[in-house]
Amino acid sequence: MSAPVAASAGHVAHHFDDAEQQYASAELGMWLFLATEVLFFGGVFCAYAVYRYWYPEAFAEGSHHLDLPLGTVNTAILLLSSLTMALAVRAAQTSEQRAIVRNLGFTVLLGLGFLGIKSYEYYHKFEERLVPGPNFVTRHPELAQQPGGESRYPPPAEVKEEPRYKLSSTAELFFSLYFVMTGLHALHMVIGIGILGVLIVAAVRGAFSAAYFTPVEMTGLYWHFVDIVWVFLFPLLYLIH
Amino acid sequence: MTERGFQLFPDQASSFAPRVDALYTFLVIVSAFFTLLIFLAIVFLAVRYRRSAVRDRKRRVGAKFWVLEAVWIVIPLALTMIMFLWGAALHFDQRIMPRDAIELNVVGKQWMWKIQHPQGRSEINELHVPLGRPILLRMISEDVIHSFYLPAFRVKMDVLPDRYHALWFEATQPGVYHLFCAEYCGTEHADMRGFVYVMQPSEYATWLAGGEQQPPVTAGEALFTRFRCDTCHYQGGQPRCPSLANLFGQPVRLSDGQIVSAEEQYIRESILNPAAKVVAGYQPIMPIYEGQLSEEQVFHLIEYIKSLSVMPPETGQPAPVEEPAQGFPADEENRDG
Amino acid sequence: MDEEAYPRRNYLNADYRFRSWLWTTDHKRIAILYMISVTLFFFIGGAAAVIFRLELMTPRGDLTIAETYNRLFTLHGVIMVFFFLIPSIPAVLGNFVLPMMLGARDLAFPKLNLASWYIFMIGGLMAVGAIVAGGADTGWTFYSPYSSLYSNSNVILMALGIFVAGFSSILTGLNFIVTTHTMRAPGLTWFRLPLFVWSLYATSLIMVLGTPVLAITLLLLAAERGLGIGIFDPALGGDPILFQHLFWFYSHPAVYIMILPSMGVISEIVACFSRNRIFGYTFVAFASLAIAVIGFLVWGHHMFVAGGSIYAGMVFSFLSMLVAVPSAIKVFNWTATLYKGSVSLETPMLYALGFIGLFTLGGLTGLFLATIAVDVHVHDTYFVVAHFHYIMVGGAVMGYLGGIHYWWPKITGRMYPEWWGRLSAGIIFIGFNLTFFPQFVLGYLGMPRRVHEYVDEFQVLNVMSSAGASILGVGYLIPLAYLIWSLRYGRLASANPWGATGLEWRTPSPPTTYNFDKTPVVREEAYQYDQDELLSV
Amino acid sequence: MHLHVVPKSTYFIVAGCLFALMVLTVGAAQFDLGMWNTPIAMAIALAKATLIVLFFMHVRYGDPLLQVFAAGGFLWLIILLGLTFADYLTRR
Ligand code: HEA
Ligand code: HEA
Ligand code: HEC
Ligand code: CUA
Ligand SMILES: [Cu+2]
Repeated sequence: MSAPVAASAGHVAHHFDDAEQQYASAELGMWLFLATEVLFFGGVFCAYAVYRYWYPEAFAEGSHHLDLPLGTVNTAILLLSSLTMALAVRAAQTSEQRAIVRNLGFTVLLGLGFLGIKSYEYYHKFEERLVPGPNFVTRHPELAQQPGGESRYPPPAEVKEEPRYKLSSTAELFFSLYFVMTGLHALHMVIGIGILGVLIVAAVRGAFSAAYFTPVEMTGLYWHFVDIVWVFLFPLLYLIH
Repeated sequence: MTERGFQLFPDQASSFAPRVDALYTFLVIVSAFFTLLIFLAIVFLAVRYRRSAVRDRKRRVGAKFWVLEAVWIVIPLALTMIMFLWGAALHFDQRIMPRDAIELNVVGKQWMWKIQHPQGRSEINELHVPLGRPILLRMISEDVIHSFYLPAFRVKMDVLPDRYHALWFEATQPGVYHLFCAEYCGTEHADMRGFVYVMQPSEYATWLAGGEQQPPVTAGEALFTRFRCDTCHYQGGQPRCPSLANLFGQPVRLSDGQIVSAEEQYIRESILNPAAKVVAGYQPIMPIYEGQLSEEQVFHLIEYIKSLSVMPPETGQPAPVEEPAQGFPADEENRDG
Repeated sequence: MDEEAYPRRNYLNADYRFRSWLWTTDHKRIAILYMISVTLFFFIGGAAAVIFRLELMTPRGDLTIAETYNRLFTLHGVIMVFFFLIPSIPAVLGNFVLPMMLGARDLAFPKLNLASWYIFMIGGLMAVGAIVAGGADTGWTFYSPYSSLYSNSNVILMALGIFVAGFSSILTGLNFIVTTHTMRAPGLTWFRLPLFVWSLYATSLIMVLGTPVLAITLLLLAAERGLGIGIFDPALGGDPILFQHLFWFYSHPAVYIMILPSMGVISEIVACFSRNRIFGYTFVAFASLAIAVIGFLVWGHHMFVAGGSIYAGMVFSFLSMLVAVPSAIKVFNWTATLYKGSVSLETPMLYALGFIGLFTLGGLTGLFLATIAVDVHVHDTYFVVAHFHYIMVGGAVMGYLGGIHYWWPKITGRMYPEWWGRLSAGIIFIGFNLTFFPQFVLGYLGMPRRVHEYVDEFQVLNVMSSAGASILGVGYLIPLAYLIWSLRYGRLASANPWGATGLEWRTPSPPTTYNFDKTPVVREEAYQYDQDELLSV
Repeated sequence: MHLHVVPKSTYFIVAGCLFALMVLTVGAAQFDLGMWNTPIAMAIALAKATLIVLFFMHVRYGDPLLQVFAAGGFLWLIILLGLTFADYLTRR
C-alpha cells in the first residue's frame, strides 16, 4: 500500500526543493519536538521517582485518595481518542473528506470529555482540601472531622491514644506532583483540542487529501504523545498499592 | 593576630591541607606544562609558517597521523585518571568520619553560625578547637542552604535545612584562621563569617571551662521532661512505647519492614515527624514535635538519647545490649519541669 | 572573484521598510535581529560587571549595599548566560551562515526561526522587567529553598523570563538539526561538512534534549514560590538537592552550548588563516558529538559538597575527567593545523589563537574542580569564577568576536578596519588575563564568591582584577565603535576576502535573499586549500 | 517519502490490545503482589506506549532516523533518572 506522494507544487514553500524534502523536515521536526516534550515531562517524572522512593507509604496513602473509577474511565476515553485520531490521519491519507472531519470531531469530543471528568476530580480534591498549599488538610489540625486530617503542629503535650496519621505530611508532596503532572497534561490536551479545532475548520474546507495531509499527521503525533503521557501517569498516580 | 598581610598561598593548618596542596601542585604542574606547550607550539608554528616565509608546505602525514592522535588521546586520559583516583582517594578520607572525634553541634541560620561544644560552651561565628584532635562538626541549617568553609583547613560542607551533614578535620597549626559561609544564602551572605581559633589542648580546656552553659546532655535531659517525652518513654513503663535506652547506633525495624540505623538523622526525624518512620510493633501515637523545638533543642535531645546508650570507652560506639540497661534517671525534681 | 563586488540587490537592501525587518523570515535578517539584541544584553550584563567590579575594589561595602550587589551579580549571570552567550553564536552566526554552508536557501522552518526571536525577546523583556522592578537576588543558579521560600525579590518573573527564552533555544536547535539533516546540497555528505556545522549540530542536540528539563525545573520553582505547591520544600520532606540535580542536568550541558559553537568558529578560522585542512577532521568532528553526549553525564560535579552520596560524586568526577579528552583532541588538532600551513594573523586569527590558549587554561582548571578533593576547597570560591570566565569570556566570547570579524564582510559587505581590530584583540587579551588570573589565586586563598565585602588581605588581588576589568571594558567598546563605523565607511568587501573555502563564500557579499541563484553542487572535502594558488590571493 | 496507509483493521486490533492492557493493569493493581506491583504496572504502560508509538505514530513504517529520534528522548530520560538515582540509591 505504498505510493509516492504526488508533489503538489502549491504546498511547497520556496526554500524547499520538493514536497518530499518538506514532508521529511516536518516529520523530523515534530519528532524532535516530541523528544523535548519527553524530557519536559521527564523532569517531573524524575521528581516523582525520587519522592516515591523516599516515601512509598505516603504515596500509597495519597493514591488512595484519588478516584480510581474516574481515572480508569478517563484512560479509556484517551485510548479511544487515540484510535479516532489515527483514523482521522488515515482518512486524510485516503482523501475521505467526510471521514476526516468526523474522526477529528470524535477526537475533540473525547478530549473534552476527558477534561470534563478531570475538572470534576479537581473540584473534588479542592473540596477535600487535598490541593497542596496552606490549605492542605495536614496543615490544619482543626479539621479533625476530616477523615485523614492530621496536623503537623499539634499542641505540645497532647497525648492521644489512637493512631492518628491517616495522611502523613509528606503526602502533600504526592499531591503537588499529582497536580503538576495532571495539570501539565491537561494543558497539553487543551492546546491539542485547540489545534484540532483549527484542523476541523480546514478539513471542512477540503484542505487535506492524499497529496497534502502533513498538518493532520503532525497533530496526530502530538495527540498520541499526550496519550502516552497519560498511559504512564495513570498507573503512577492511581494504581499505587 | 587576625591581621594578615598579602598572601599568594593559603595557610596550611590542618592534616588535610598538605595533602590537598600536594594534589593541587600536581595539577598546577600538569596545567602549566600543557598551557606552555600549547602556547609555545602556537607561537613557534605561527612564526615558522607565517605566510611570508618560504617553507616546504607539503604535508605528508601517513601512519604518523594515527600515532599523533593516539598520543594526545592516551596521555590526557592517563593524566586525568591519575587526578581522578588521587582526588577520590583523598576525598574518601575527608568524608569518612573518625570514631574518636570531638563532636560539636553547628547550626547555621541567616546569617550566623551557632556552635556548641560537648561540655556546653557555645559561641557564635567563632570556633575554638584544640590542636591535634579530630574534630567532627554535625551541622544543620534553620533556613536556607549555607556552607561551612575553613580555607586554611581545606574543608567545606554544605549545611542544609532538615538534614545533618558532617564535616571533620584535625588542626595542626595553632593560630587564627577564617571561617566563611561559602554558599550564597541571601542578603548578608558576605557577613556570615568569623574565625576559627586553634589552641593547645590545655588552653582549650581552660577556654571550655569559661562558659556557663549547660552541657547538651543535661539540657536534653531537661527538655525530655519539659516536653513530656518521659510520660511515654520511661523504662519498664508504657508498653506502647519503645525504650530509648541503647537505641543509638542500633538497627531499628520499621513497620514497613525496612531496617534503618538509629543515627542522628533518624532520631531527629523520629522526634519531629514520628509518623514518617514508625517502629515495628508500635502504633504511631507519638505527637509531632515539628515547629516546637529549635534545632539546638533537637541536638540536645539527641545528645541525651545518645547518653542512654552504654558507651564502652574509646570506641565511641554503643555496646551491643545484652540486658535492658538501667532506666531513665527519673529525678523527681525534673518531673514537673 | 572580485568582479562581483557589492551586489546591487542583496538581503539588506531588498526592502527598507521597518516592517520588512520585523516580519522577515530570511535567516540572515533574523541573525541581524539577534545580533542587535544580544549585543544589547551583553552591554547590560557588562555594565553590571563594571559596577560590582568597582565595588570589589575595597573590602567594605561602600559603593553598593548588599541587596544591590546581590541583584547585580544575579542580573549579570542570568543576562550573560541566558540572553547573551547561549544565543550568541548559534542564533547570530549560526543562523547567518548555517544555511549557506549547507547550500540551502533558508533554514527548514523560517517562520519558526522568526518566532524564536520573538520568544527570545519576550523572555528578555520579562527578565529586564524583573530587573527594572527591583531585580532578583538568587544568583543565576536559583538554588531552592532560598529562591522558592526566602528571597524577597522578583524571582518568579526572572525565572519565567528564562523559561520563555528556553523555548527560543529549543526551537533554534530543532531548526538547525532538521536543516542539517534535510537541506544539505547535493554532494554535501556528512564528512564534507564544515566543522562549524558539526559543532552546531552537537550544540542543537543539547539545546533540544537539555533545555526542556530546565524549563520544567523553573516552572516547578515558580509553582513552589507562587502557588505554594511544595516540591523541593524540606519542611514537607522535599529535597533541595533534587532541584540542584534538575538544574545542573541542563546547566552543565548548557556550558557546552556556550563553548561548542565557539569551537566550530575556531575550526573555520584556523583552517582559513593557516590555509590548511583541519588536522584530524574526523576526530574534531566526533569530538563535538562526544562532548555533547558525555557532557550530559557529568552534572553532579557541581554538587560535590552539596551532601549527596559520595559514590555518586566519584562517578561524576570520573565522567568529568572523560569529557576533557575530546576537548584535548580539539586543542591539539587545531595547533597541529598550523603545522606546514601558511599562517597570517588577521584579527579573526588573533581571536582564534587567543581562544586556544585561554580555553586550554580554563579547561585545565576545570579539571581542578572535577578532582573532588580539590573542589571541596575551591567550590564556591573565586577559583570557580576564574575557571568559567576563562572558558566563557576567554573562550566563548573570543570565539564569538573572532567569528563576527571573520564573517563581517559577508554579513555587511564591508571590511572592518584591520589595525583597530588587531589592537582591540590585544587589549582584550591583556585586560582579560589581568582581570581573571588573580581570581585563581584569590579562590585558592579561599575568597568565597557572591560577596560584596571580603577580608582585607584579599584586596590587592581584587584591585588588580578590577583594573583588568576596566581595560577589558575598553577593549570591548572599541570593536563596538569601529564595527558600527565600518557599516558606512568600511572598505567594500569582495565575495571572498579571506580566500576561504566553504559554500558561504560562494555567495556575493552581502548575499542575496535566497543566497544561491542555483543550488550548488559539492564535489570535494571541506577546507581544500590549495596553497600554491591561494598564496597569491 | 512514501505514503503508507495502514489498514483500518490494524488500528482496531491495536486499540483492542490497548483496552485489554488497561483492564489488565487495573486488575493487577487489585492484588498485592509485593514489590512486583510497580514493575508490572510500568511494564504494561511501556507495552501500551510501544504499541501507540509503533502503530498509531507510524514509527514502525518510518525511516530509521525517526526511530533514532523517537528513542532518543527516552534514552535521555533514562540518563536523567539513572544518574540522579546513582545519588539517591547510594546516599547514607
Ligand atoms: C563554556 C562554559 C564552560 C565549559 C566549556 C566548562 C568546561 C569544564 N568545566 Fe566548568 N563551569 C562553568 C562553565 C564551563 N565549564 C561554569 C559557568 C561554572 C560555574 C557555575 C556556577 O556555579 O555558577 C563551572 C563550574 C565547574 C565545576 C564546578 C565547580 C564548583 O562549583 O565547585 C566543575 C567541576 O568539575 C567544572 C569542570 C569543568 C570541566 C572538567 C570542563 C571540561 O569540559 C574542560 C575540558 C577542557 C580541557 C581539559 C582543556 C583542553 C585540554 C588540553 C589542552 C590538553 C591537556 C589535557 C589534559 C591533561 C587532560 N566546571
Ligand atoms: C557569558 C558569560 C559572562 C561574561 C561575558 C562575563 C563577563 C564578565 N564578568 Fe562575569 N559572571 C558570569 C558570566 C559572565 N561574565 C556568571 C554566570 C557569573 C556567576 C553569577 C552568579 O554568581 O550567579 C559571573 C560572575 C562574575 C563575578 C563574580 C561575582 C560574585 O560572585 O560576586 C565577577 C567578578 O569579578 C565577574 C566579572 C566579570 C567581568 C569583569 C566581565 C567582563 O568580561 C565584562 C566586560 C564587559 C564590559 C565591561 C562591558 C563594557 C561596557 C561598558 C564599559 C559600558 C558601561 C556602561 C555603563 C556603566 C552605563 N563575573
Ligand atoms: C504519646 C507518647 C509519646 C510521647 C509523648 C513521645 N513519644 Fe517518642 N515514641 C512514642 C511511640 C509510640 C514511638 C514508636 C512509634 C514511632 O516510631 O512513631 C516513639 C518513638 C520514638 C523514637 C524512635 C524510637 C526507636 O526505637 O526507633 C524516638 C527517638 C522518640 N520516640 C523520642 C521521643 C522524644 C525525644 C520525645 C519528646 C520530645 C517523645 N519521643 C515523646 C511515643 C511517644
Ligand atoms: Cu550562609 Cu552564605
Ligand atoms: Cu559543569
